[in-house]
Amino acid sequence: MKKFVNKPEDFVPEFMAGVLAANPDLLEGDLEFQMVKRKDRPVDNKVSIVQGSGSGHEPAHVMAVGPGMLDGACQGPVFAAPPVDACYETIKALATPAGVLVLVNNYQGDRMAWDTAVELAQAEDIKVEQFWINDDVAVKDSLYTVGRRGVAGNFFVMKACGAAAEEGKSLEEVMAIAEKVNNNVRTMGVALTSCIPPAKGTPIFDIADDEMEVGVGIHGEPGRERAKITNADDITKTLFDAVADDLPFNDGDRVALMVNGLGGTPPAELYVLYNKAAKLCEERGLTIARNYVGEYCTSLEMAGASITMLKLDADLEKYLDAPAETATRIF
Amino acid sequence: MKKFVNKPEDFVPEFMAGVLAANPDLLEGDLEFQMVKRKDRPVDNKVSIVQGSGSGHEPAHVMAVGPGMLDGACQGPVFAAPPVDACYETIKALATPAGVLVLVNNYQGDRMAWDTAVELAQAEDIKVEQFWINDDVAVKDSLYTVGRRGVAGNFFVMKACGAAAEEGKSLEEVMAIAEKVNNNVRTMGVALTSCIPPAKGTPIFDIADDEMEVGVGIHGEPGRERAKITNADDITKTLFDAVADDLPFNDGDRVALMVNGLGGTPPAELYVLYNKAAKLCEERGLTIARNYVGEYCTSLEMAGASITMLKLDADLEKYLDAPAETATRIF
Amino acid sequence: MATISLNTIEKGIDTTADTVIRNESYFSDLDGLAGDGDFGTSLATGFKVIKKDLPEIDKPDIGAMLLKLSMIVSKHVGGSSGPIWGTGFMKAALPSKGKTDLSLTEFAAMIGNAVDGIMARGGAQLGDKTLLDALIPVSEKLKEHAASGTDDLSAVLRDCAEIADKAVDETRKLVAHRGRASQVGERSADTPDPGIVAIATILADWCKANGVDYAPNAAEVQKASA
Amino acid sequence: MATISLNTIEKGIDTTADTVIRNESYFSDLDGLAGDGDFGTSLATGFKVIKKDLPEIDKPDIGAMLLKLSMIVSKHVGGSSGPIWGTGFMKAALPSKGKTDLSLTEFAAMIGNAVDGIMARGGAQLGDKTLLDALIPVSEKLKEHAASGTDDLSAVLRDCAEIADKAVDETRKLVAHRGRASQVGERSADTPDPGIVAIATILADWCKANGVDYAPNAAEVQKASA
Ligand SMILES: Nc1ncnc2c1ncn2[C@@H]1O[C@H](COP(=O)(O)OP(=O)(O)O)[C@@H](O)[C@H]1O
Ligand SMILES: Nc1ncnc2c1ncn2[C@@H]1O[C@H](COP(=O)(O)OP(=O)(O)O)[C@@H](O)[C@H]1O
Ligand SMILES: [Mg+2]
Ligand SMILES: [Mg+2]
Ligand SMILES: [Mg+2]
Ligand SMILES: [Mg+2]
Repeated sequence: MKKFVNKPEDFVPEFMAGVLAANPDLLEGDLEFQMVKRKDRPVDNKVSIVQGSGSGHEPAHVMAVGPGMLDGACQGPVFAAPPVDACYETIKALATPAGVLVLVNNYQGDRMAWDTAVELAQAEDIKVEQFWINDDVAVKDSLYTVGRRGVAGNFFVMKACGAAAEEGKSLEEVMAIAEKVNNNVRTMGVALTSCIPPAKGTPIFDIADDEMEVGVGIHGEPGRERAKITNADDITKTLFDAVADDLPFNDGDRVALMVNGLGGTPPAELYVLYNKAAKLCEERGLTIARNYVGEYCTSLEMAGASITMLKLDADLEKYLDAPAETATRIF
Repeated sequence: MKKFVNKPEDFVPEFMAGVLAANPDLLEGDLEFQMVKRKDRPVDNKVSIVQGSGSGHEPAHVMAVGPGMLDGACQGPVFAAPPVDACYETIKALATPAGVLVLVNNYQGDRMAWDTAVELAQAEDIKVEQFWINDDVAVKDSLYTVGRRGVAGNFFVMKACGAAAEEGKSLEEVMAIAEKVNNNVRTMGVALTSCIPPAKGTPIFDIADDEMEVGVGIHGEPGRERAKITNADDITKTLFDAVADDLPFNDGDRVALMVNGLGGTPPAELYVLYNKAAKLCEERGLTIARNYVGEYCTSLEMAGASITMLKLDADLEKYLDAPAETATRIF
Repeated sequence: MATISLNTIEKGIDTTADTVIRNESYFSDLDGLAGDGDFGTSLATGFKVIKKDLPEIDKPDIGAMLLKLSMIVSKHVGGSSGPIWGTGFMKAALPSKGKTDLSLTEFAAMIGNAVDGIMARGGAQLGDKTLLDALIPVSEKLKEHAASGTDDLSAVLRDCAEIADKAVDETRKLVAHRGRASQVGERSADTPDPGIVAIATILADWCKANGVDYAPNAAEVQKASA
Repeated sequence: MATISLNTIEKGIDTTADTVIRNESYFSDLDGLAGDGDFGTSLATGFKVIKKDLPEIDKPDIGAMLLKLSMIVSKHVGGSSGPIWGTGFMKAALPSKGKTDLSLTEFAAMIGNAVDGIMARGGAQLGDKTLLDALIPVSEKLKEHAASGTDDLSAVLRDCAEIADKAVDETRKLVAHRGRASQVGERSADTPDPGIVAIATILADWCKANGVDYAPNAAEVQKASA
């Protein structure tokens, strides 16, 4: 197994301990519940934004905690939903009179866990609501899911809600923003290789040397088709068209464009994809108001990428521009 | 080839076009010379910091251009030094009365190219000096090199010199800072897999499923030994001890600690390594004043990581803390 | 009229814990045939805590006891079973709040509420090859008996055990549509659903514990019941 | 006393361009034996520009002409050869600045300066199996002849061609320590160094162009010279 791992069962708590150790001023955590939170939150007059899902998608989710983003997050084992009690404790730890908004990626396991935790918390009079993110255009329904999957578009929901909450918006207002982003964001990904969950020790799917999985899910779920690998421009066009046609995005729209690496693809290749995607935007008369190239939602060490596009209005653009800070940083 | 590539010979210009397209406000470039520079530089009263080396190490080098970091950079083909004229044109484009400092990673090809370019520029009365970075403790001398290699420690030299130049320091002063950082920074890396240069189309070295190359160079050069893969903690200790013993770092020192991914290793694994490295710092009585976990100097899609440690003084700490901005960003 | 007391329910939970703990590896083996092989371990982890804590926890009424059990299950049971069983206990707790005795009608309503909650939680329907294929007919049968006004709780329990037992074989040929077993698609046909086996075994063991004579038919339930 | 004019040097450069362009693929093939196979192409790319531009460029003096050639080489030649040959021309340019004729002593000093520059640039020494194993003895021989006060430039050229030619076979068994060929270590033994072959071939071709009778010995130089 070509991975840096100690005991597979310690992989998640150890990487989380690393995240906490690397951000002592920003974060604190409770590793019993695989939970991380902003050290300076909750505060009474601000809606808390939380999230939690399987591990292996870093920087989503615990590494997206910070000012202007998430107030807290918890992780499950690799590719498995967090246990209900982790979700419940995370809600409780971030509970404020202004309320808690849980942003849930639309997978059955995550939904069940958060659903249960939200009800438990509500039974204790904690003000909490949840919102389901489903930006993946690849498949309408698939293994693991109930409707479309939530993938890298997740970042934009967190960013906008984080900024709105920071501005003092109410729980209902922040939920409305989550819904607006989710309605206007679309993603599709492609995998060139599989990945190896530490506890499994073997690839989660087989793929030939000249093949790619178009529309892959972030846990390796099958997508639209298994195809021969073509060149970077053709692949970009396939992903981009699937995304751009789905909403659809129209001539004159201002957009945010993301090229997200799935974990094993190096920076230079992502910029080759961005170079083509930017041209495709121009061809459709779309103005890129803001762009994102890097790793936002990975699938362990899978080689591959996804393209996400968000249709903007003045409000959303303002929220994307707002300052934010997370465990992931350069300097 | 599990890569996003069009024609292999277009790989470098296309990714650079992507970097420019993604940073229209920050950067401008001249792709004839595979060169990128800050849009707002040079200015008369500031020393320009430039760098250039082979491609495949992104974000080094062109993606490290920005306020508080490099003023300009040029790239060669994948893993090959930039041509002399690219180096020369980069110096010329950033020339200022305050001078240009070229930070050269210590490889024979890079040294020869920059050496020649610097002499050509000096012959035209451009004020320019160069400094050779050699932080890799793995081998004293190796294939491709003349003395120790320059690897991820490069980041700290750029950061400190960038901040010092921004502060208005003279060319001589900035060079002294480069030297101080270089004297106090050490790195060692490990590779779990090889990587595939697009033009070559095959791995640059063979490595068995249960093997790792300890002390690998960023072009896949052999290191200290070919060993069986052990667990993350043991690997971290091997790298860390090699780094910490070399200077040596002493009880009570304040340090900057970097865990750098080589391209194919996902974020979670880097934090597993950081978690252990932070403990090893504590055991040695080293205080981590600032930390860095992510991709700073890659080797295409190689799975692997390196550990870099810089011994700090008040001056260097101030320079690391100073604001900076590059093509690589999160938001 | 016959009522079901807090104490009876507490004893039923204790019996359930024995059943689950005893079958830890067998239930996981069954899950391994088409799923990810964690069902037995996940459930047993939670019920070991229940077995230990049950005597000590505050039991002012049935609802309070079940809510506490719901918290234990949610906290300690992983996979789909955590939310599913946790929800079952939580939804059972609501209508039994403040009560220490339940009429059969009230008991049937409590089970019905748990079943509705599980359906809402996981989106599964009758025929999706989940434990609901046992629980839904059991719940219907309870309502039927309650409507009939019967006092023969032993007969009611026997009927329920029989219905759940039948579900094991009736659903064997189906393809799973929920949970990890759904990922292997057709490969899940011809294997029994471990959730259904668990419900049938629990009911068979309740019969035994209450002196009700019932011999299970499904091979897996025979093997799993004490 | 015999002098070497700007015009002679210009013709020598032109002959060199012909040699390099004609051997584009052969020199690359030789580099491919132990190196990365780009030597012929890299060098030819630069000398094609020189061949084309040489008649037109300003030639106020030898130094100015060589500096211009240095710029062309630096701009158009990749790999190690760019800095090495570019440096050679640049360092040759400095002592010949402002001069249109060179005495043999001045010519030898010019070549010596170029050789020193190449050594400083790439860090290679005699015996590292690079073109310096031809250039260093050639440079020494030139100084020797200059010291002797000879007027027989034909004999001097013949001597130089012979020394470079010998270097091909004398270094064949060595292991390369510089450039890409050094990466294959022992594998580079038993292959000729393409840089040495190039220098020897250029000198053999200069003999021919200047009517000096010299028949090369090394197989590769025989093959490469016109
Ligand atoms: N959505 C669902 N609704 C109701 N029961 C379900 C659902 N999904 C799975 N189950 C039941 O849970 C059992 C498996 O539990 P477990 O192994 O803990 O879950 P997982 O499938 O996540 O590994 C199945 O045998 C089935 O009876
Ligand atoms: N450091 C050096 N100093 C002098 N000559 C060198 C050096 N390195 C290589 N050479 C010469 O250059 C030739 C190879 O040139 P080229 O193929 O362009 O370079 P590279 O080795 O970078 O591919 C070698 O045959 C050798 O004669
Ligand atoms: Mg299971
Ligand atoms: Mg499971
Ligand atoms: Mg070569
Ligand atoms: Mg070369």
